[in-house]
Amino acid sequence: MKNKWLSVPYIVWMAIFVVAPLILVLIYAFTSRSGGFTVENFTTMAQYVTVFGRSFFLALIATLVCILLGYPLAYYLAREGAGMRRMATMLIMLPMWMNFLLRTYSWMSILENTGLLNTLFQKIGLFALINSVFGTNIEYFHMINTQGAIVLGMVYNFLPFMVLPIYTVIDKIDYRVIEAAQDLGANTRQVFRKVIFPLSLPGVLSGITMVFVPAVSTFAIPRLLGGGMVTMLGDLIEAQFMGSAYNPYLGSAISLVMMVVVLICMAVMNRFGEGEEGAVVL
Amino acid sequence: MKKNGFWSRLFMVLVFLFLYAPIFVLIVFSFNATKSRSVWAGFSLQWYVKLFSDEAIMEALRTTLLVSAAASVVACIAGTAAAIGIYALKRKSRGIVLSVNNIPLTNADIVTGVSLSLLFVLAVNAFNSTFGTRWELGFWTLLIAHITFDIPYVILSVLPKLRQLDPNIYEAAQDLGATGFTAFRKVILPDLMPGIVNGLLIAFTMSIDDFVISYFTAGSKVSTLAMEIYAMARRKISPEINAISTLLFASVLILLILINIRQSRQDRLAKRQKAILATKK
Amino acid sequence: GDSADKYPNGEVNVLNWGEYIDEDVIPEFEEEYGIKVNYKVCSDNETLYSTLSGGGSDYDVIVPSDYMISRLISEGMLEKLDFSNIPNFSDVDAKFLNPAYDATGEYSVPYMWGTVGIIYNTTMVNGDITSWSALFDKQYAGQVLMINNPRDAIGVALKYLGYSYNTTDKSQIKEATDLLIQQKEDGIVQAYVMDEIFDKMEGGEAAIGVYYAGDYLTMLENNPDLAFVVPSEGSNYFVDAMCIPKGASNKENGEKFINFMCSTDVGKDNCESIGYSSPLMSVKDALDPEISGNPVAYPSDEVLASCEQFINLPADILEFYDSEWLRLKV
Amino acid sequence: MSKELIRLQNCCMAFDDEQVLNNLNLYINDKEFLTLLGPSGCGKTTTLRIIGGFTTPTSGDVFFDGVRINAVPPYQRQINTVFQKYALFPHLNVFENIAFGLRMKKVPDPADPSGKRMVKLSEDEITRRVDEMLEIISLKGFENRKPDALSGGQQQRVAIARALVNRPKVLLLDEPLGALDLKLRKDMQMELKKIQQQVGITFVYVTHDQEEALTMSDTIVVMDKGSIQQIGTPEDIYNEPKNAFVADFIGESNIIDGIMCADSIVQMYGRKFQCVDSGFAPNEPVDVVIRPEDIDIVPVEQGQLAGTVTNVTFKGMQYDIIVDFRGFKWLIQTTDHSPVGAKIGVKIDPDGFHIMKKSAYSGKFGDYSSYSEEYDELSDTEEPEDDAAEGDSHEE
Amino acid sequence: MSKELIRLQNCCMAFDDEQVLNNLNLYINDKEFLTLLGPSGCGKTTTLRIIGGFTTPTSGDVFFDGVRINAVPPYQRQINTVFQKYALFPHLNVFENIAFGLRMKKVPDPADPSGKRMVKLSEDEITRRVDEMLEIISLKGFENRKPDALSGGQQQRVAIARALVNRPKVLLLDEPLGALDLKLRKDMQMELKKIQQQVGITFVYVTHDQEEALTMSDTIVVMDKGSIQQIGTPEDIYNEPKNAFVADFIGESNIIDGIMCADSIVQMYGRKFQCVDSGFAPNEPVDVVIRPEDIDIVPVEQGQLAGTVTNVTFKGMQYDIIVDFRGFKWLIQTTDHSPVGAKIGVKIDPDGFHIMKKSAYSGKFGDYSSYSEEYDELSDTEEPEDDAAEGDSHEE
Ligand SMILES: Nc1ncnc2c1ncn2[C@@H]1O[C@H](COP(=O)(O)OP(=O)(O)OP(=O)(O)O)[C@@H](O)[C@H]1O
Ligand SMILES: Nc1ncnc2c1ncn2[C@@H]1O[C@H](COP(=O)(O)OP(=O)(O)OP(=O)(O)O)[C@@H](O)[C@H]1O
Ligand SMILES: [Mg+2]
Ligand SMILES: [Mg+2]
Repeated sequence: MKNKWLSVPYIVWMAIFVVAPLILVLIYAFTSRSGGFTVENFTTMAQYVTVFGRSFFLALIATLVCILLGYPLAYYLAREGAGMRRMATMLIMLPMWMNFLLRTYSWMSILENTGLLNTLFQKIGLFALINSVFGTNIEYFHMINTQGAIVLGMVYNFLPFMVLPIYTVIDKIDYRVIEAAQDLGANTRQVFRKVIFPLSLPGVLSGITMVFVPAVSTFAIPRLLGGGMVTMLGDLIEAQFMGSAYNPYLGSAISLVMMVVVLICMAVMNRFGEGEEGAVVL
Repeated sequence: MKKNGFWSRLFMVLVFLFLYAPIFVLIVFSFNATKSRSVWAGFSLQWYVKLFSDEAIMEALRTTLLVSAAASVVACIAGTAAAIGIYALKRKSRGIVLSVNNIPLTNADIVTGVSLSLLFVLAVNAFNSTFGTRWELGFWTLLIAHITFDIPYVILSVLPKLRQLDPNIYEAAQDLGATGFTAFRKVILPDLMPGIVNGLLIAFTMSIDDFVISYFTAGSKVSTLAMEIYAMARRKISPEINAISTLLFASVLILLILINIRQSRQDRLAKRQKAILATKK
Repeated sequence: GDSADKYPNGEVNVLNWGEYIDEDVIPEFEEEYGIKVNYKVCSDNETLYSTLSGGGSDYDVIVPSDYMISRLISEGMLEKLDFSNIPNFSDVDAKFLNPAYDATGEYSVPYMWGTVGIIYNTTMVNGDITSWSALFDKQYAGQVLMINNPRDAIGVALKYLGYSYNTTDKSQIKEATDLLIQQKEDGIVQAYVMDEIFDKMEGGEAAIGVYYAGDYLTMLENNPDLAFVVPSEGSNYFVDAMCIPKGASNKENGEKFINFMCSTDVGKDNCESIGYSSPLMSVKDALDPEISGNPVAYPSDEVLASCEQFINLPADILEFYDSEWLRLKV
Repeated sequence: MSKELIRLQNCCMAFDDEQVLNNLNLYINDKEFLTLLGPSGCGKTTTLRIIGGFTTPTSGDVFFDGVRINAVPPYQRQINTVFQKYALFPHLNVFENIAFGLRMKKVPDPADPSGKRMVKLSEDEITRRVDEMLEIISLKGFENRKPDALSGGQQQRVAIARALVNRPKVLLLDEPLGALDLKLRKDMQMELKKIQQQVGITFVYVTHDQEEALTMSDTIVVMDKGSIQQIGTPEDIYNEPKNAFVADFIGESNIIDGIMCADSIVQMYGRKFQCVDSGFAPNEPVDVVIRPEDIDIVPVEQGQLAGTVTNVTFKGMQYDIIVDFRGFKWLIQTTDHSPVGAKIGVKIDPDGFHIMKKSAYSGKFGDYSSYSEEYDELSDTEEPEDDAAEGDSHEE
Repeated sequence: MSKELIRLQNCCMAFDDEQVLNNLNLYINDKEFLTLLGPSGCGKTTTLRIIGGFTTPTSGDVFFDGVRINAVPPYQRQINTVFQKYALFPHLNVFENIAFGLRMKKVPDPADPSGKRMVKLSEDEITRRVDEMLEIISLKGFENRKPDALSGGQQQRVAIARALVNRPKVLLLDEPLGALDLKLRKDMQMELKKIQQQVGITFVYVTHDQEEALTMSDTIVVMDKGSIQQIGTPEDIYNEPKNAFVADFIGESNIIDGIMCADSIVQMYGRKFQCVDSGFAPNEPVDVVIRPEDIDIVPVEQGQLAGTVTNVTFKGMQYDIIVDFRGFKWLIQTTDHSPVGAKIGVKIDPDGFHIMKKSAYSGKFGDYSSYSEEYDELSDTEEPEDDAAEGDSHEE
């Protein structure tokens, strides 16, 4: 069953449709509108520093929230019985079958000033209560079109990508290893800190990658939940290719820089992750 | 491990509530009598009825299903073959191929989409100017893009199965008189099947859910459901979209429940057989 | 097989704005001419421009706005029309012939026209609004929807400041942008929107918005509390015209489609459906007098006189617009 | 070796409806090497898990040093475990695996006169003790390897060190050698026994390998179906099995139906034999166990019984000879070769007969049993070897 | 049993640069039960794979029934294999696993007079033959089980049936019992031997368990490091090992440096003993093998040598006694108990000495070897058990 040649077509395919496009991005990034070599695309990017900063910041927050929600969820899931576990993993996958734009759009209905949540608060008399206590005159909470809403959208959309890898890793942990730790004097908290958590780190790391990367590059979420008030990297790139500021060269340059920064982040994190493993030991 | 207590259960319920609240809203308003997405005006099936006469949505649905199905099936076959090939490679070259394989997975969708669109536009323009044709981005480029990002998922779910494979099984089949390909078909393939099916499912799901890559590679003629939704979201999403999504969602839900039921029944059967085995000893 | 039987005369690829046509007229055309219509929408002129210049797309009919038409003409991206295939062109009101954006009149056939103004919810504002100043009024913090494209948004500020929509004075543009930034920082803007405005205004999510008169009429059907005004400082008056991009594969079918769109019945259906104003004389006559007499749809010449049309600007000014816009959005 | 350390009293265990342990009563002495022996699924692991505190018995009590510990969690018991497949921490290297328990430990602060403040062990102390263990298990120089870079035998030693370094009172070992191959297993048996005597602690050892149990233990507990069948020294168990199950499980044996005519006189096949057992009722039916190596082959005229050799297998150290006494097959192990077909006599010393009371196991066990129905079957087959195989029909 | 069926001639095999088989010459007769025996990694599986056709030797020829078959693919050889871990098809049930080979088969169409057209076996025929096999392996009623719902022993039998149903001329078995536990392994040994004799085909059997090899084989091939060390019947191999490696690998043995003074006279420890071997040069240094069970314990005054008992282990059938003859440790196996510390004499019959020429293995093997350096080491340790463990130092 040693059919090495079977890999050849796919390697060719990857060369054409994975590697070549990225090389094109690289070339475009150093090309001017007139077609010559230039680094101007990178110098003009200086004005986008805030966009870069904001995107990475929001993605980071979203990733953190995903860990905070996703890790306990994955952990608790792994402790459930087999039937429950299977159902729960299914429930985590299932939303993906409803287009993410639509689900995000649905958040608009929920978060708007006149949306479902505010209506609910209104109905239960929350605003009346607040107004009477604080003497304010609130009619709604302002939730939509804020950075918070964008983070919420990211967390909502990418949470499953955090939960699933962590769950998979925790689920694979040999229960005897946990018993061994108890046997050696570790109480429940120590078992978690010294055994379960370090063993689940690979899952956390891949979860972080799977949340952070799409979060930093999203453009649909800020557009739907941010109301055009917040520009993010994805918007910027999209605008260069599909939007008002048509300039694929600049777009390529931005993509390239984003890719490189993400790669660096991931590399640092992986290194840090390994160090973390050592640190947990000590 | 200890079982979950009240608070951890509550936490799980709340997270699931968070995940399902928008879906619930969406489904409810697909039955709304008016177009409003926040005011309930009574129950109605009108959007479900209208849906089937809405050419654009039906067309987008067809495109979506067609692209997803075609891409995942092609990716499934190609990915399985590729996985077998990669598995046979030497350690070092396997490492290189696998890291390239990972690029579409870890790269931002938008970069994948943008880079592919650059390639397609360049290729189409070059082709047209050489041969005087009038090709353009469309179904084929969309399909290629989908296949490209689907294959890695298939490979990643088939490779572990290959690793688990008892290397002697293939030889055993040959030993019993099966020639190379027959041995593969009768023995290896059925063993890889769970991985392949899993890969197919993931690929199909990813294709269905994809928006960004399609958006950049579909050109102007075709659009997927996701693109249609994005275009609509600028103004107002027709509840017809809610309706079609509800239908899709419900069919997948039913499918999964059926699979789940079958699975647990099989589990129970296997458990019983094992128990019988244990008592016999 | 199937589609060839049904559509013996090929196809035509149309790119239009969202909800900018009566959806029933497309099958009508397909049936009558045996031509398949691939109908797509796009959100703004800039997207249209990037779609066209990106290559890889193939449209036969597009409906850009005035200033974009002149840009496309100057960049050689449009085909000259064969007016012998568009006999209905004769119905076009003379005041739309040989416009500034297409001085020779060889490239475009006007489709709809209208004004930009303030749409507001009478239950959510104090009294009538007559001036752009309402957009910068802190009492409407969080209630204002601004239009999400550089020329319209900055243009509004320019007009409020008393400058021209088509100014090439960078300092004026900068002043206008600063005003918008102030507006954003004051929390007056709820969101920058395009077609999203329908939903938000109809739903009472926002009190004030800047958008097109024709769209206001559509919204009004769903929310009778809405009002429209062309501010006293004057506003933008636009024309969207049908053109054929360079190298279109089905030019003749495109011209048939344009001609079809200029027929009285179709024009009337479109007008009634989308609320914009038609440049076709027979259509205005055929319309319900309640509509044709409505000053929102067919404003008085006086109001029109206070309005400016966009014209294409020099490249450096356009780039300046982009970077100023970015300054606002970043 | 005489102080009682652990006591299981009337322990029962059930999973779902399945009774896994039936009323177990077991005393384990300090510094003893006690082995739980029994076929797969008999409840050995379960017993061990109860002692270790990983499960609580459905009913019954567990005492440690006289204190009832049913509710004490594993991490508070002075008991450590070597798990069946080692269960090493995959993310920690050898050093850290061994140090794990020490890092969990708190000891009274030597600096605090009241002796109440508890502190962690110092890093020096930990290093010293781990190094000491590494010495004992001869794995110096492997400190930084991760478990998956160790061979099976090395992993096994790390698992032992990880448990021993905590100086537990009791070490539980669940088939620690099960995954090793024969040669390595034999070496490790000796090593384990050596370690136990060196550190002087109680070992509770689980195996299903009789030879291992015999070689290593002070006390063997033979279990079957959740019940203890016999407790005793290896010699007791081998020489005086309490029932047919034990007799068969420990070594090969001929088990024959007999009747106790009187003290020291047993009757089989209608003939009377001298034996050394007594205390049975007159004419009580019994099972008679005769070990294959206790049977001497003698010339026919000198034998107590005369039979025909039907099969001879060379086993290296000895020959396995199957002798047919008019339909009853016996297994005899001897260093002298007798050809197939030879007529021979056999002689058994009085202490070669082991008399057991009839039990539920009677007639079900024994490598070569004495039922004549089987004889009929056997006579159908032509090959002499078949007898050996078919005689093994207790399997079904 | 005399016709030659398979011949490996000058077979060499190398992976990368590693020589795995060195010039192997091996003849296998029809209906023979031949066992390849050797330590892990010695090339047993590789030899089997060459016979089965899964690999081709780097050089040398393979003949089957006189025909060179180096290039014949596995699926065209009349040879079937039972793989080390069974390699059952996990997705097929027992019936389909067994039927697999039959479904692959094509036979001349009986309806075609020219006999040229080939057809598949009929479903009836397949069912009949599979049922027959199920009968043989006593797994009737298990047809529909998937392999993972079978116990180890059952899986093993299915693997054998799957191979046998094709009626091969030769069955290759690669450690078929390696994964089974002791008791089951013993039962299966008998069963396998029975099946071989029943169906009357050639078995080529691989194991690293000496006892298994001795019990089952007609011929044993002892291998080490890719070379054949000895070929012979079990008795030959056990009683007349060619070198220290074979002596040690087959059973436990005391291997002592000696000198052949003359035919039938060997000198060890400066004393002369009567033996039965001859054909050595005068005063040729030799290795003397004495099997532990060939040594009789006698009162000191009657013994050829006198020593002290240092350790006794009960093994059920016998005691393992370690005796110290002024620093030289011997292992003795006997059924009689001698207490630790007792002074005893030992007596060895002339045929208890096995004289071997010196070889590359001399001095490296033997459970209890005769080097006095070891004595120094041994004397450092206090525990008598240590001797046993440390004495095993040939391992390093
Ligand atoms: N968690 C559990 N749930 C249900 N049944 C169990 C559980 N653990 C053990 N059993 C059952 O209890 C019985 C005894 O199991 P145990 O593990 O103690 O056997 P064992 O003697 O250790 O066997 P082995 O030699 O195979 O390890 C078995 O029949 C087993 O199926
Ligand atoms: N495909 C291979 N590539 C490289 N070396 C191999 C390969 N197969 C076997 N070897 C090497 O050949 C030698 C002999 O291997 P083989 O499998 O024949 O041993 P074995 O006697 O069957 O051992 P075991 O008892 O462990 O199964 C070993 O050193 C092994 O490492
Ligand atoms: Mg167990
Ligand atoms: Mg092998």
